[in-house]
Amino acid sequence: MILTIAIMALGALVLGAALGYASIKFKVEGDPLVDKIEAILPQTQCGQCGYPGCKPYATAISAGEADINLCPPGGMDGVRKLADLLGREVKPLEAEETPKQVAIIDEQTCIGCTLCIQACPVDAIVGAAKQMHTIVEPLCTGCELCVKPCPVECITMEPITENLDNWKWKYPVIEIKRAA
Amino acid sequence: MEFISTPPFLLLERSSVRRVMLQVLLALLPGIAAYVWLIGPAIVVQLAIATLAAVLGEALMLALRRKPLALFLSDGSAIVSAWLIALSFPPLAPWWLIVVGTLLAIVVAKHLYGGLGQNPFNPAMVAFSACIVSFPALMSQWPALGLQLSFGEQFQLIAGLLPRIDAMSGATPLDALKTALKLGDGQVDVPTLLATQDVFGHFAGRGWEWVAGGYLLGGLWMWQRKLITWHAPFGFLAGLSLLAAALWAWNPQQFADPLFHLLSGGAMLGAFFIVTDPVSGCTTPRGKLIFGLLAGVLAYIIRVFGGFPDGVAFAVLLMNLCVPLIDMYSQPPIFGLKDAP
Amino acid sequence: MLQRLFHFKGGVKPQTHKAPSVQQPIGQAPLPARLYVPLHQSIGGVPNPLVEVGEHVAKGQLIGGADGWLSAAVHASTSGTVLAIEEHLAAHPSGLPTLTVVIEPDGRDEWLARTPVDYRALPPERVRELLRDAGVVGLGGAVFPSHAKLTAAAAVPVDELVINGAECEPYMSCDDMLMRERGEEIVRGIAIFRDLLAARRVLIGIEDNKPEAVAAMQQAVQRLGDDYRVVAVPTRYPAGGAKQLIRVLTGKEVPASKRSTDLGVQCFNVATAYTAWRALACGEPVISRIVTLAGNLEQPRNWEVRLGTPLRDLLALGKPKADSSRYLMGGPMMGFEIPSLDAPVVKATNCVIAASPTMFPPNPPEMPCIRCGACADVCPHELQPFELYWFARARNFGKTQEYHIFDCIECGCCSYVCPSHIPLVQYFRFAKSEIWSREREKNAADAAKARFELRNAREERELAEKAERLARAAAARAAEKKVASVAEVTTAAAAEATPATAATTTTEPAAAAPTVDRAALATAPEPPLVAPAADAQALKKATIVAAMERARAQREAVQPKNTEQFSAEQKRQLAAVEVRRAALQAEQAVSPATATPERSAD
Amino acid sequence: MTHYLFIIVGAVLVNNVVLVKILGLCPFMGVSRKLETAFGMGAATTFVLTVATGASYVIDHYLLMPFGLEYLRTLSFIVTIAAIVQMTEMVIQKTSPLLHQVLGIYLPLITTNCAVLGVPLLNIANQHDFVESLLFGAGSAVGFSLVLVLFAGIRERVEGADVPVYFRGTAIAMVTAGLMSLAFMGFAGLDRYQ
Repeated sequence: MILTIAIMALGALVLGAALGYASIKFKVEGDPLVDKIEAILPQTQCGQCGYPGCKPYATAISAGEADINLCPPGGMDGVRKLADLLGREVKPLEAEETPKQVAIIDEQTCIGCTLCIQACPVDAIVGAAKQMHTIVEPLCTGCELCVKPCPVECITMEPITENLDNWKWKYPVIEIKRAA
Repeated sequence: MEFISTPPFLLLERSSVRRVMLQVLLALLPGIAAYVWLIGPAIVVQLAIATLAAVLGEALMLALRRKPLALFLSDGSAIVSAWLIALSFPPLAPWWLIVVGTLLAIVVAKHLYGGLGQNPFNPAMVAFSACIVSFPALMSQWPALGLQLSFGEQFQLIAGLLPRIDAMSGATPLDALKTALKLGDGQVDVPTLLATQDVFGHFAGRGWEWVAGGYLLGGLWMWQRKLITWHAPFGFLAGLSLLAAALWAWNPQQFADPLFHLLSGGAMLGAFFIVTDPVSGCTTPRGKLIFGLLAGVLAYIIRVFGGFPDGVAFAVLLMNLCVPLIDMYSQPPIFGLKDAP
Repeated sequence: MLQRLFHFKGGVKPQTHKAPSVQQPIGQAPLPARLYVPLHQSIGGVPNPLVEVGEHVAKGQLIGGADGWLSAAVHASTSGTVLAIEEHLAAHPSGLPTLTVVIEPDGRDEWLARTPVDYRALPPERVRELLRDAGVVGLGGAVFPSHAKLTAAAAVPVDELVINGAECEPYMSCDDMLMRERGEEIVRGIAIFRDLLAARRVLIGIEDNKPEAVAAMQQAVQRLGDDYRVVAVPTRYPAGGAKQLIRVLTGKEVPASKRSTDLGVQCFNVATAYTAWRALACGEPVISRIVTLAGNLEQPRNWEVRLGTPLRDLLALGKPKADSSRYLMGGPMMGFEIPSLDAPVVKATNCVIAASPTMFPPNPPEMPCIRCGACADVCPHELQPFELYWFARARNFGKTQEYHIFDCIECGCCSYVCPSHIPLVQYFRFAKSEIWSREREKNAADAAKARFELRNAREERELAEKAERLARAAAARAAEKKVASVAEVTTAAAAEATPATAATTTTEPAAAAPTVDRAALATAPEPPLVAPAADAQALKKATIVAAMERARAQREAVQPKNTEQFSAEQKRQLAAVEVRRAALQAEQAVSPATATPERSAD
Repeated sequence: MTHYLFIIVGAVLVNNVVLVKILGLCPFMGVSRKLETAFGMGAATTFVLTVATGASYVIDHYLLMPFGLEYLRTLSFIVTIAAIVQMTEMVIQKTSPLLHQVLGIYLPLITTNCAVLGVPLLNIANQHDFVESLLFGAGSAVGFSLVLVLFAGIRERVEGADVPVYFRGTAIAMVTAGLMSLAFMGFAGLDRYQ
């Protein structure tokens, strides 16, 4: 009996020592996974995931604190890529997936309060105090963060219209319900 | 439920999946004719049973998956699979065996993967392998030589109305050779066996050698019609015969000659109708050659050293497994990038 | 004189149907009631409109100036009045509108003063500029600005200049007729290209089903005493693809990843050579082109058509038969269905085909791919279309790129032979535009990230500065009370704040002018802080400076940020907004009563 | 010599650890979605399995058997394997972060890969000596990697197929694994040929 315990203890000791040595010898700093996750996120910085920006969300995913289906701007595509990267199951998106939009300021109603300028995470709104503000369309990520602060509700979200520059060839087959 | 909606290209050459499949069926006819002539008309019954089962199975799956029935039923691919199954099964196998095999092929091997064009495994070979593993006895009962049964009796045998008697069935030439060698325990040698036993003809199994010749004829016709390329059949026959020749040259007492192997079992049927299956086979020229070659080698190894009478089906399935990898690594260089490493 | 011909793999031989449209010479299409000249008719930048609504323009007058180097100008096709500059249906498969100058012809068709030049007397850069401003682009259908193709690679001399008269698409015969009738001008135009590229040999490739064109070109070359070779190449679609023709004539293969000049070869269409000659030697910019009218028509024929002519007017010339239901722009292999006949003729319009259900029966239903490899056999770029299809269908775009989807020239051979009738090219176009759009999204995301980080850094810096200001104010107050011991404490606090400022300014090299001078301001009053006991006056000064800085920061807080890196286009947009804003403000100044209730909401 | 050959052929093909012995299905299903990961996983498992068979032989013969502690086999093998996997993970993370990333959570999973435990136990059941054990271990590992890579190739292709909705994902993967197993039955009898 004692012999058994001794032998098992010896084994545990040897293995433990080896592991301890290895953990010192092969210590790795940092977490390159965060960058990879962040590269997939759409960088809208919208906070819809509940984290203040894409980087914090990426960190949370990497740490296993957040699920991968919290990013509506990234859409199902983003979820699929994250699932691929992390080897997790694909889950349906938490929120509704919306088409890409941009914010439009109604320049007639804008009173120039600068609140939206402060809210915009990517500096896509220009204007000065007591002057009308305008959203620089190509820079707008459609995060909707500017909509709430506006005291006169002059900001609306509008889907991006199709033009010759962003027009895409469609998938050549569509599903149609057939009676047969 | 998928259906084309956008009007795309406008000029079309006159070719279609149905024409391809019909030509394959046509190419099988010489082999079938020899089969009926030399082995017995029972094969026609089996072909009918298999065709019926395949069409019903296909229709069932299409209906379940809500695909346009008429379009896919008329493509003929299920009938090709059915005929290949009937031709590879023993001609007097009970009807339910053929039905089980065919349904397995159509439902599991084909439609679970999405139907026409999407199955990674050859449906006919899945059917054969599954049945020989599950019903080894029934699958090795081939009509005994010189068995004179009327068409009616053969039909009754297939339908299970007549009891199966051992005297009615024998082994295939390949099996006979293998068993004799094993039983002989070094006492017998191949040349004497081939010369003395009834079951062997001029080159290989009596009768069967001409059926194989029929398949060869059909295959050459398909090649001439550019339905198939030479790569896969050549690779297969080369792999099989080269290995056979090497062992035969090394020890002619223990190993049969290459011609025997080429004309025995499913070699010819496999070479021209199975390994040329574009869906489950390789697609690049180099890939086809490798696919055929390795399938030939594996078929020989399994039929000579393994536990089953013939190895073509398993060899093809094993090579089906390797297809994605072979295709991936045998991509031909593209226009303008031929010098690139 | 025997030219060795090379072979390209694949290709198909559809029926050519060219004979009906070459029975009559090229006709001059009449002036339509309205011309719709789109500003964007070539690859590259969108030309800026240079005319205003109501302005009278002369034939050949510049109405759209080239935007940047890779762009080509657009001109008025006749004299008349600009009715509008508006969004009008484009000659594009999407059926989407594009910015178009609408001209009402005055019927006089008066040229702007034409100034012929002798290109040999001009420096090559000037010649390229002239070509760009004359709107010379590849008329084979790709509409790539020609001047941009006329620079030889630095290290590789141009061995061969290939002139493309192969015209392999069925039905199309515009180049054929051009060669027959205006061979001499083509040959003169080729000389411009040859001289600019310093090409050693010139090879004119024409498919051997056009013997008249071959003969005409040979005669023209002989008459002008040039040493160009006119080569009849075997008729096989797509022998008229630039890369295939280069392969056939020179044996060189140009992959998608390289420019042809890197291999010492360049290729131009015969019609492009013709327009280049007209542009330089006659001073006539590209305002018209030859268009084949073919298909289900009473009178198939080639017409010289002014750019901007609505397709409806053009088709009327060919008298479509009653059962014509669809119309194609381009050939039947690579062309597209015209969404509406209101679209105008543009530089890319080489052929318009009327189609009836009997001529082009509706496509049989698509069957699954059986991997038969017929498409791989005919692919002139030796791709594996069925693999591309498999992955494009599954939306696995990474894999399609591994299988070289961008080497696909969309020639349509694969779709043509597919026994399953799969519209393969459609799938490849779909995959390509998905990949492009993803790239755009990725770039946008990267830009957004950069701007977000810039903003975060700025906010941090502002916080740090605020802390510093508070510390400094405390220090000032302390100094005023003349308590030396307290000053020591504030020094410590300031020392804490200062490195933070320094850190934020250094971590952000992109920060431009305002940051720099703010940083300078922040660091300037440091010495008195370090030596607080030195002088009370200096401290007083520091307080004033701090107050000024505070006011400044407040002002700056509402100033546009991050605007330094805007692209020209974005700046233009901003300028437009400023104009709007000024107008709005003026409006508000006029009626302050309306503005006041709005303000009250503040 | 032929004896060793038969052991290897038997371990790789005839008695393939996944398809015939049905061991190690977890990583077989889990890490076979992509070819690259399958290659990585195959390499890691090959290494761990070979080392583990050697180590367990040593432990069994020089630690457990002399003291009559055979009943502690499973326990001590598990502990040893866990330690080896842990070490491997650390070393890979340090030396090849890329491979580490590719293997992701599946590297620690080797610990619970029953093939890694099963093969040493089979070794003992078959009374293999040290060399035979190593060969059997390596052969099993190669067999595992082989079918894993083949399976990943097929799965990558089947992913693009129009599989009926109810069979998408793991279901069709299981069917595929079954058909692979069927194909591998063709090798039956090869290791008994005289």
